Amino acid sequence: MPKLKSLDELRELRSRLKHEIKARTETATTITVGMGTCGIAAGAREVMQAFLDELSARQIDAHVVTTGCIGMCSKEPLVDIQQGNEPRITYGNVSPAMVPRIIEEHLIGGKVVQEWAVGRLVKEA
Amino acid sequence: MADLHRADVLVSCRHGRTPELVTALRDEIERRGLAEEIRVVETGCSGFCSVGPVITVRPEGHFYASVQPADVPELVEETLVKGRFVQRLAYKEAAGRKAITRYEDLPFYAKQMRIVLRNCGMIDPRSIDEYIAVGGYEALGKVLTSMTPDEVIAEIKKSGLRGRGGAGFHAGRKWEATRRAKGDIKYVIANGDEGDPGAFMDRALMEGDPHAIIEGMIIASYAVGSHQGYIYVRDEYPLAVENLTLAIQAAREYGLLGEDILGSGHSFDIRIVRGAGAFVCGESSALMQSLEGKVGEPRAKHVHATDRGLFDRPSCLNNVETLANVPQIILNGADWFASIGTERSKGTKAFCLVGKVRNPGLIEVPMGMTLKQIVNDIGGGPPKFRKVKAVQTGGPSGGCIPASMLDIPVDYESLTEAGSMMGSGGMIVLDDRTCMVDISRYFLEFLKEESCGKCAPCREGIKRMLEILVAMTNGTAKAGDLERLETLAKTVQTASLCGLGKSAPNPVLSTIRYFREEYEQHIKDGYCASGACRELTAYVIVDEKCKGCGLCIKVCPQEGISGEQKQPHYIDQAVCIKCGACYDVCRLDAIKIVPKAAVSLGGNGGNGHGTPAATPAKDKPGAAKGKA
Amino acid sequence: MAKITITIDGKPIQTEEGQTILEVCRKNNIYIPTLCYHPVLEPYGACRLCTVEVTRHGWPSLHTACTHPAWDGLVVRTNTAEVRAVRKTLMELFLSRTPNVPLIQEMAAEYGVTEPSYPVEDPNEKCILCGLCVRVCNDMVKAHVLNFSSRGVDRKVGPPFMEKTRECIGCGACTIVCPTGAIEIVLQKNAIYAAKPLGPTAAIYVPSLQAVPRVPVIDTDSCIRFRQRDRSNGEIEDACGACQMLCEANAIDFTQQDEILELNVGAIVVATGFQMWDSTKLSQYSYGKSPNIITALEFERLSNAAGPTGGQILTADGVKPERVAIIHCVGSRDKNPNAHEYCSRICCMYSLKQAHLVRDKTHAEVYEFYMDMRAFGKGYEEFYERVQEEGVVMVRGRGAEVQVLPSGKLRVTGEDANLGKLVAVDVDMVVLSSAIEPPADAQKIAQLFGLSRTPDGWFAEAHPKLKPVETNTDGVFLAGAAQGPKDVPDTVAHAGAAASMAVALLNRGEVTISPQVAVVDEKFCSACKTCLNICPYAAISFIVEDNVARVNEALCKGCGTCVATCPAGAITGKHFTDDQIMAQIEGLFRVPELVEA
Amino acid sequence: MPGNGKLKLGLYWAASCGGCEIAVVELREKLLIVDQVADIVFWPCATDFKYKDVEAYPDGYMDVCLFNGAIRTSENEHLAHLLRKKSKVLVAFGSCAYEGCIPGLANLFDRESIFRRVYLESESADNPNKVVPQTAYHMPEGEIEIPKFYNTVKTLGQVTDVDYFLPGCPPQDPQIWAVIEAIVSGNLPPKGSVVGANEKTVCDECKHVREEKKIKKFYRYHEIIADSTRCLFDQGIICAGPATRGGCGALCTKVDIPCRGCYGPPPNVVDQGASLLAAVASVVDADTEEEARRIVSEIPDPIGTFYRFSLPASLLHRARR
Amino acid sequence: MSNNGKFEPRIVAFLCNWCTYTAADTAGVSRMKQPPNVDIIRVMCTGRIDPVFVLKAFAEGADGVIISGCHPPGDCHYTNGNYKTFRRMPLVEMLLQQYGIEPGRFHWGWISGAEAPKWAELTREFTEQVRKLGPLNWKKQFASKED
Repeated sequence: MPKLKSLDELRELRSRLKHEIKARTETATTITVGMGTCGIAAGAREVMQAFLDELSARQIDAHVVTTGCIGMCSKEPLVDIQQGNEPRITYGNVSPAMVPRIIEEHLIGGKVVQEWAVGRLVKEA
Repeated sequence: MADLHRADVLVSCRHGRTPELVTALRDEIERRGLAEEIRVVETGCSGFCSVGPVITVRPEGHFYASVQPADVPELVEETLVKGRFVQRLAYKEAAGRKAITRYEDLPFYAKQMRIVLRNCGMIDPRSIDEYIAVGGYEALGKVLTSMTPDEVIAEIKKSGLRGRGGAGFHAGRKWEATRRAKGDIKYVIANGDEGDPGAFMDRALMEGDPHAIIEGMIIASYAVGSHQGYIYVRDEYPLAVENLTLAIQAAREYGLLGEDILGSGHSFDIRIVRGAGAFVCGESSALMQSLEGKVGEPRAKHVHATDRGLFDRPSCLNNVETLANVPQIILNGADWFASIGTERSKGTKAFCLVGKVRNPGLIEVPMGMTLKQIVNDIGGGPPKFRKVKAVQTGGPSGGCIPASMLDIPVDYESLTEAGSMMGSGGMIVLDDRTCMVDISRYFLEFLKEESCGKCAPCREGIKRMLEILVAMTNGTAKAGDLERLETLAKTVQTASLCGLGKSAPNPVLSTIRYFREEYEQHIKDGYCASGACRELTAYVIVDEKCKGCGLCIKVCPQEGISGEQKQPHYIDQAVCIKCGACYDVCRLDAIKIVPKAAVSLGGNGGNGHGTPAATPAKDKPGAAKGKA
Repeated sequence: MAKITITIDGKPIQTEEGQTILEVCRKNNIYIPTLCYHPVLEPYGACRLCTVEVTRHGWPSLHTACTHPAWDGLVVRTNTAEVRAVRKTLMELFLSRTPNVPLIQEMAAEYGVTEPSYPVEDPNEKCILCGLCVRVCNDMVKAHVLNFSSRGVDRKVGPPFMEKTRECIGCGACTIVCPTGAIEIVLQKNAIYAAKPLGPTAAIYVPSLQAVPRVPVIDTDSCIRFRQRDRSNGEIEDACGACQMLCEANAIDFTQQDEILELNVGAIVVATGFQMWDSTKLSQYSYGKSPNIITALEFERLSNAAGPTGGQILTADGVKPERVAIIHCVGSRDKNPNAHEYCSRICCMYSLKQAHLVRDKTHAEVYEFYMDMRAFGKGYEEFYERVQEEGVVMVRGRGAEVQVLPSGKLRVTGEDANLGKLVAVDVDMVVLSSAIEPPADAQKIAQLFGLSRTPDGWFAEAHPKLKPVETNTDGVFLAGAAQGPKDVPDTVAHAGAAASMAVALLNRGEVTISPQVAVVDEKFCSACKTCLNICPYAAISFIVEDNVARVNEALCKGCGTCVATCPAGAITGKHFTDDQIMAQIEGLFRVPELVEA
Repeated sequence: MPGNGKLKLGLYWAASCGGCEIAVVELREKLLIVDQVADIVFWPCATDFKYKDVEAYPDGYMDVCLFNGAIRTSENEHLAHLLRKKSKVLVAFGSCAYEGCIPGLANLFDRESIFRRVYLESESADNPNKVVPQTAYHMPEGEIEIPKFYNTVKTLGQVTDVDYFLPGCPPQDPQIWAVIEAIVSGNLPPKGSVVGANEKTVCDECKHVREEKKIKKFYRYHEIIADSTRCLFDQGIICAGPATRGGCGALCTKVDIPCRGCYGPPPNVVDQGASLLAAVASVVDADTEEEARRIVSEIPDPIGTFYRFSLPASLLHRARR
Repeated sequence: MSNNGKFEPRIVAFLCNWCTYTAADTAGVSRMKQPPNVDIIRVMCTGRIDPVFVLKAFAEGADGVIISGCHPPGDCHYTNGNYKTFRRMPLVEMLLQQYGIEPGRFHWGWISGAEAPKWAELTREFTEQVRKLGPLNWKKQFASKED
């Protein structure tokens, strides 16, 4: 690791490093992947992996969390996206291919991909 | 680390079985092929000793307590794979029986304000990257690039930061004195000796967040104009030495230590020096003697270390906790720091809350919080059936504050007024089973061993005080011993050369001040109400109260208790070793502590009609029989 | 040095900066008790006895005076109740630690502490761990032998691992500074005091009260600075130096060397005095076999007020003798080859004086064994009478033998001529009035100044009656006992004469040289240079211009050696010429035949 | 023949080696001058004069008689007396006449031991009948007489009074010539004095540089190679120069040979041997008697070394008989 | 020179003024017993004694010669006059021996001013010694014309 010559180099390093411990830092968006046994069977793991790769490629800080089976087995694999205190949007039958678009439009664009959304959960006050 | 981990499992406790737990976790994750996504991080101690080893899963925030290696498969399966919380491993608040799942909701941490211990339990102490990731060395960068040394000193003075070692000397004023002292070679010294029995916050800090101390030292060196620093670590802290060494090497590699730090032209390097197990070396001038390779003996006090300290050169010595505060003050500004704490004691203080309290552990609270809040809200109050008798702060140099005064705020002035002192931060909760005379004897025993022996009042005085106290605890004390003890303590306090000698009498004087009658009881009646002084104590069973439930028989290590079911039981005095196990376990208050003299050997001692002085009633919520 | 004012016990004192409170008090003789302080050693602050109340900017607090600097404006009170209380407790602690040390008992009594108030662990413990010995051994003597070991209550003083070490040079500095006498010096060969029991007690001492000049001298054999410098061949340069530190006139200069002065003088007065005859040479007096058999000179040292016993006459085990015997003519008036035949002249009178001293100081019985009482001087006889009246038993007979009895008593046997039978008496002390003899190096001195010696070894005066102070060599005079035994009055007279003769010689202006000088007849001298290095006075020198040798008449003493040496007969003496001597020889044999009987 | 105004010169050769006769001849052409001023009236070695001629001369007939050679036999003594009578000026010519010279060393022995050594014990002697010379012997032809062989060799001065002494073995021709000139011119120093030699010693004429004499060891001439610039005596070789009258021009030391003392003692010295001995011994570098004795004992034959030319003239004349 | 038939040797003694001459003087003053055979010639120092005096003495008819002065190495009044003596006299002894004079006739040594008895003793002893050797009478050898 070459010596840091200035404060800017330190700050540049910090921004890179911050990314790596993002799991422990506060972020606004949380992506929850249903990982019940049925979810896994339906390919939730691949979807999560796609999400992870996409997020790291685009240097986006977002938590990827797994959860148990919510019950809509038909729509597995299910992925919820919660941004700040926006309503929690759940996408159904998510496949790795769909991940880029979801991230593109929803996470970055801030617009829900209506055709794939299967549910909306508004947080009580 | 190229790829991105989805979740981090923080094992943040130095419990004995932690290494075993970490390997089990890593193996299981490996086996489940989750190594890419899940990372196991060994962090420093997070302070929650009573329920160690503890695990926190990020980002979910799940908090598991007392995790055994055997629980690992279930944990990995449920939480890491399926994302479900394992109820079994949740922390259960004793009183409310309600499991608390998230780290943030734990009452233990709720009331705390963790500035110095901020990273402890959060980051991997051996990785400089993680320290930088959470904002490490930003303060140093700010200081080196945008502040002059005088500005740094002014900031520290404005913050009101005072020495965390115990004396509470204003850090800013010390830095200023060192800066103004003549001499081109100056030293910055971090005191990590922490000799007090029962104190381990410096250890947790050095093991958990070494870089915070290093950053603090570099800022101090820039402020006072020093190019060489020493960290004096207690010999009994090998892991602290290891983590500090790794941190220093990493800092050097990153150009944050050594020549021309961050291109600022300021150069500073740090060497670690291990102590040799002498408590006296915690005192600044003795520490410097030890650094110079000499016998740890304090020097004359009128020579200020800031003028002529180590190797007779200006030296700025601060406790490691004081230095760890510096980066935060620089980052968040003096006003932020000054807003915390009381009018004259600013910022927070780390305490080792130990003794008779439900949740002992390492805590950091803002100055001014009352003892009661600390003991009850954070510590969870005394264990069942027990009542807080007093709180001992400041270790062997501190004193005891009786239960009646627990409302006093924790800051330098009020503790000193109460006859104790802030000290390094030891806070021992004592209950009715603790004998104040015995506590004083314990501390003096320690101090007699640790006195450097140089000056007569401390060497000879402590030994003689101890003799009197031992006489009190074994019933050979004579009338007037208490007054002799007091005058002797007064002389040791005034005439001794260094802090050790001057503060050694505090435990004795403060216990006499608040618990004089206990001393008189020991001398006149030869009776130790708490039963701690075994030579004075006898345990007898009160026939009327004893329902013959047999609980005491089970716990007696000597099998000295006999009696039929439902019949009043009987303690054989010849065999009884006065351990008090029966007394603790008996729900019916049927066992009484009586002066040994009142019990003739053999027989039940006249069915327990002890001498007056009511035995302390146990704080029992009714006689409900609880299942074991 | 900047001036400061410090008020001690209400009295404002003006003094220099850079001193400690204790130093200022000591200078103004304000009493502050100390145990671990010594003026030449770095203050250590171990005993805390010198605690005083110091008020600065209105804040009174207790500090140790020995370490605390005297700053300007300080208000010091040395005897407040609180200070006394601290000292009282400290003395209780010390007394309980070392109950049987007189100094501690004394100081404790000052504060009303008479009994140890805590259980005594070791009644004969003497060490109070004040560290004076450690500091003197390390900082001053630089032998680095003593130091503290272990910590806290187990702290003790001693050499490394408490074992004997060769590093200890036996200087005894630790025994001197130790306040409680916890360190004794076990006299071994390298201990300096072993060699000089009656010698000076310190390395720097005033030789005697009558010394001229009366200034202290340093005995480099026992002075630590020189011993350490030699022992470490220069490595340890500046050990000790305590005397230099304390000398206010800083008159001590360690670099002074013994110098050999070469003086061209006009006159020399040889006053080399005498030495005591070695009393072991006559075994019957068993000198050396008991410490209580001493010579008169040793008795003089004993009774000298500046002596080791301060003038008290004590036997070796420190008690006054009950019976003392004085034996005259030990080694004098004795044909034994180991002794001297002549009378040492001065012993009778000093023996009487010593008898009087013994009677006067110890009221002991005194037995004086003498052959003849030679009280020849003015008032001497009267003194002899007075001494007899004081009850000194006069035994007219030389003490024949002194035996050391198993009990340590000394049995003196001798013949009492008046009673006509042998007598013996057991005494506690025997004083031998030993003979005096020329000093050991008399022969070297004689050769140096061309002096000859009379049969008894004293230097020969030119003429016993007419020239008692002159010698055969012009310009060399004799003064005092060098010429023969003399007592003080005679010596003073004799020395006065010598001095005046010397001065007379110096003031004479020109000196008449002896006529007997040699002269070179330059007609016959052919520069063979045989004579050049013959002359002991280098009176003959070779004149290169004239190519002849020439005699310097002022230097020539007229011995004639060159006359006999010159092969060409070119050098003749003005007297004792060859012709004169040849004529004498011829004259001897021209005497007509002895007249037939 | 007399009466022609020329000096009448007589020379006689007593007990000597004859070197002095040759020395006269050394005058070479100056002999002619001599011949002009003087007539030889008696020179048995070179001319045929007989004793009876001399006895016939009137007393004081000869102006000068150069008598060389010591008195060994009665004949020598007889001639000495005769020539004394017959000559106005009798000159002891050469070391033998003046102080005894080499023949004088015989004084270490007496007649009897000499004859025994020469005629009986000598390795080459063939004298079965042990015949030694007798002063008188009966021959049929008549009585033969030979001069009596004295026990002690005497100098001329010891048998008769001598007017002048001309030292040297042999005297050097310039010195001889100087004497003759003096005689011819008549200005002679007072009777009895030594002529043809200097007042100072040989050292005065010697070129060797003299420094300090401190001798640790004596060397005989052949034992070391002497430094030719420094004085031989300084180097431990015994040189009689300092105790010998100068005048010979330091001939011997010029070729690094130590002087033997043939010109006799300097004016103030009575006994040349003793004076040389005193000088030699005094400069021995020894501070104890033993050391001194060890150094001086290396000198063999003290008389031969110190009295080589002057034994008969020495105080003791001869070794004890 | 014989009185009542016994041979009385004539002995010449050369004494140094400071030591042996003083001793001889003291011996005389103390009336010590000494033979009359010794005639004393005083010189300032034995260093002054020229070997020629010894030869002269014998030549004039002495039967024995004594030389005595201060003890070397340091008694000499002139520091090292006696050194020259002990350098010369061994050579004189060798010379006299060659001359045929018995060593017994020539004695040289040291007697300090304090040793008067030693001088008296020397005179008695030496006189007897020379008496045993008989007369030297050096001149007798040249008495007869003939030889």
